[in-house]
Amino acid sequence: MSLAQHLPALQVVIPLLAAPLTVLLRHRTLAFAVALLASWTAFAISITLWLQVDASGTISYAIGNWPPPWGIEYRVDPLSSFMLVLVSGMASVVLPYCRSSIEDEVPQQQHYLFYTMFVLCLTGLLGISITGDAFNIFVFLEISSLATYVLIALGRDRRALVASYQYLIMGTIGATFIVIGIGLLYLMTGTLNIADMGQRLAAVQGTRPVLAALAFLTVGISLKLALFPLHQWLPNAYTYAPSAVSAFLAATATKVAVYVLLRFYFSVFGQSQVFGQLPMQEAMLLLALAGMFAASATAIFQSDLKRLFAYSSVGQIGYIILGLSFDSVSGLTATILHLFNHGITKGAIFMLLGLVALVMGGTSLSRVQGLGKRMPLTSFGMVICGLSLIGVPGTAGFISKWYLLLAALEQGQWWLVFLILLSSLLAVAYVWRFVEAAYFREPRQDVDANATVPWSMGVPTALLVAATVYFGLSTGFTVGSASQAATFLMGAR
Amino acid sequence: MNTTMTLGGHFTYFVTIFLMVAGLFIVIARGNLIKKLIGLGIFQTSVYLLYIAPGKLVGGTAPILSDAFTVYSSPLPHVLILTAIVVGVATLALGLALTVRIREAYDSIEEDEILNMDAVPSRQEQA
Amino acid sequence: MRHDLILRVIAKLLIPFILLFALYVQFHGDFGPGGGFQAGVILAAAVIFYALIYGLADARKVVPEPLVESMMAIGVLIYGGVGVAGLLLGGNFLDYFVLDHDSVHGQHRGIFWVEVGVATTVSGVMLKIFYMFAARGNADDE
Amino acid sequence: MAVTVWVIARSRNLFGVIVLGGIYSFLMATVLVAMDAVDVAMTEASVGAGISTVLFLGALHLCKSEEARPVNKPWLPLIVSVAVGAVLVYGTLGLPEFSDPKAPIHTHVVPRYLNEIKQEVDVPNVVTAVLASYRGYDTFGETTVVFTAGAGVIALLRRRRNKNKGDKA
Repeated sequence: MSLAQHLPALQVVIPLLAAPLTVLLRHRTLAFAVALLASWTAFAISITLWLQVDASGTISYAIGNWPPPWGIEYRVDPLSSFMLVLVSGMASVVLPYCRSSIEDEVPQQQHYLFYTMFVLCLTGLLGISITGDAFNIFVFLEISSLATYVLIALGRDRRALVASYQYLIMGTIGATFIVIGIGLLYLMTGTLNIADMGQRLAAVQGTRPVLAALAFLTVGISLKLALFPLHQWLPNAYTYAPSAVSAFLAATATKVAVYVLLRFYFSVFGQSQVFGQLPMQEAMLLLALAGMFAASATAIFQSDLKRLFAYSSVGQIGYIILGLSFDSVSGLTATILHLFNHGITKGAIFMLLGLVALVMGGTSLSRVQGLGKRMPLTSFGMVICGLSLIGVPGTAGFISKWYLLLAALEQGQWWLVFLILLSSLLAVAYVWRFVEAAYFREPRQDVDANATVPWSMGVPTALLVAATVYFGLSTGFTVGSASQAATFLMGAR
Repeated sequence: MNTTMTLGGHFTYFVTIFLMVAGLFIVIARGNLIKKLIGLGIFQTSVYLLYIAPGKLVGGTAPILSDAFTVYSSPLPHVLILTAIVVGVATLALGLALTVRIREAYDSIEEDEILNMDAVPSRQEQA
Repeated sequence: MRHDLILRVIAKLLIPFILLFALYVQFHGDFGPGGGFQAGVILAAAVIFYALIYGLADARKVVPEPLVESMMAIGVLIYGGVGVAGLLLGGNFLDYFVLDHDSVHGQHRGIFWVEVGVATTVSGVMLKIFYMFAARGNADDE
Repeated sequence: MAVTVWVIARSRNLFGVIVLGGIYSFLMATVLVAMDAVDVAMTEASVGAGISTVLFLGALHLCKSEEARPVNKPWLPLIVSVAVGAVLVYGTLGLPEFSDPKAPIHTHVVPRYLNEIKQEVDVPNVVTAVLASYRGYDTFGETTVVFTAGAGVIALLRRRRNKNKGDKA
């Protein structure tokens, strides 16, 4: 028996089994150790899987040894292995950071449960990325969502509760829509396996239930990924959640939802179905642009940094969807690239904000006045990540925007190029708000002068900021994987 | 496929859809947090019917094998819905727990009252 | 209410049957409707019934909270354990074929333990949730 | 069942609504039995009418039992939900008819379950077999969901020992 053969199952099962262990131990240090071990193992596994897929193509793993359409299949292809690396990597970086971060923000008694929820959330997200079964996606989606609701509600402010409740309602409606969509597809094809479904769907292409399923899945997933008009839950949720949670969610949760969308569009429906039958392309383009402008513009007028960057996330999701709407390999590459690059950038920003909150006692713009003097390194990190959000060369954000522009040029749509650049100006505006407060205002006097950043928080944050720069300079891994995944998806049908 | 379409053949779907619309309406329109959850429950329950109904075969029987029967209703939707029910009740429990916490923090379970309370920073108890 | 003799006697009489019924549902799941989840719910219902009649404090004595909390975790671990056992014996994850020499027996064994796991977790969680809500309620009244 | 839902939507007494919700669940369970889904019916009856109602009442006990005034303008939600319904009607009209044995869900994956279960698993209740074995991983996920909810409720409702939590009305 070779262990390597079972990596797909272990990828999800190790964090999953870590969760009950943390509950049994009921001790926060031990729980932390277990969670850390599990997420680092998961990260190692995901890298191994990525290498395997890179070397020898898609891996299929039949759980319970039942052949695919009858049992549940795990399927690791270029796209999902890329997602696995992103999700487990982010978890591995954020988790060490959690320990000191939640010390301040979550009641002590709850700490071991915090780790339980964290690994469960990780499990869910990994499970979604790896599974080859439509209904299984729903089950793991719910694991991660339920864990997310709790994580958000653990925030210090009482508004965290309301934010969590709203997210619960929206999220459940979204999930139910997804179930309806899957149900309609199942009724038409008689199967739940994604690959099998895609093949059998060809026979009934364009029929009404299939179109309705497409609509339901799109709306349901859009709720989850906070596409522009359905984003209302996101700013509150990110603002009031504990900082470590905001960082992890911003970097992964919406990104995995995008993954689900891609999975259904390209592996189940096939692009001709999605873009041929309905005016999906135009609709997505419109929503993406609306999101880019409306959300970024709203971000400029926020007075709290966490909220500001939460709105910026909604705007950035616009870019991601924009790439999708081009319906071309280069557009899709840009989508997947931005998924990754924006994930690490936003993760870094929320981790930095966590440091700010710890030292300055809050993240409102008036609180961070003079941050440049008080916390020079942190402010510097913020500026770097801000540049990445804008898309300045030398940062990760530039790479994905560059590919997005290339994709737009390929379509010959000059006005889009103009719009993308214009919306980047909005990003300049909201990042400037931070810079102005941090560097051009006098420091406040009422800040605790002794508060320092513990190294367990500083190091992971620095690592992620460095990654933002690294992936802006060395693009082999990201662009390579993204274009491979994009080609794979476009060629799948 | 459209030629075989009859009203009777789709009756179960229409019932399902009515329940679904009603449930969704309650969720979106009502401001009371508990009422919203009840609506959510109805919305989810209607989906069960969407899955289960097509699995039924007239003249068939429950999918428990025995020598006396040869036609069975489809078992797979049943399995899926069992899972969905469990997920539904899990969500419900969490939602109610949140409601209780919200009520403790705000002394209200009306959505608009809560939102008002946060809009006015000087907290006015008992509007 | 809590000291009503008739209720107490009826409860005493009924609860063993409820428990028995839970076990029946659990182990008869292979042949009739039922299984781990339903059994877990019934099991929890029996204890909740007990708590309603005899009061929360008594129920806590019979089924203490730490036990309930561990049950939640242990159930998942049992389920996962079956899966890992499949792995260790040379099959895939959750592979029941390898659990016994005879693959059909292996299936039986796998299903049995998996159902036990489900029932443990479900009854643990349901009870725990009930305890949590009830505990909040009592404090609120005082 | 439809009538029950209608009343639930109209009524503002939460206690009544919850009881009606229980009734609704029982009706649903009955329908499910008629559809041959005995396992599902049993679960729905125990969960929907049993556990959910207990939970609702428990939560209600902690909250007010009267819903405030009706919402000012329910038109937007109404339009949204009716639109959703319309899409569904559009979609379901193309579905196979009720009880059509040639529908894909009866011809594709399921026959293997029904025909070969004797050799492969040998458990008469096909639902149990599929649940625990063929799709055992879903059930594993389901158990985890329940576990998540349980741990989540503990995380949310465990009584704090903090003193400053006394600002209740």
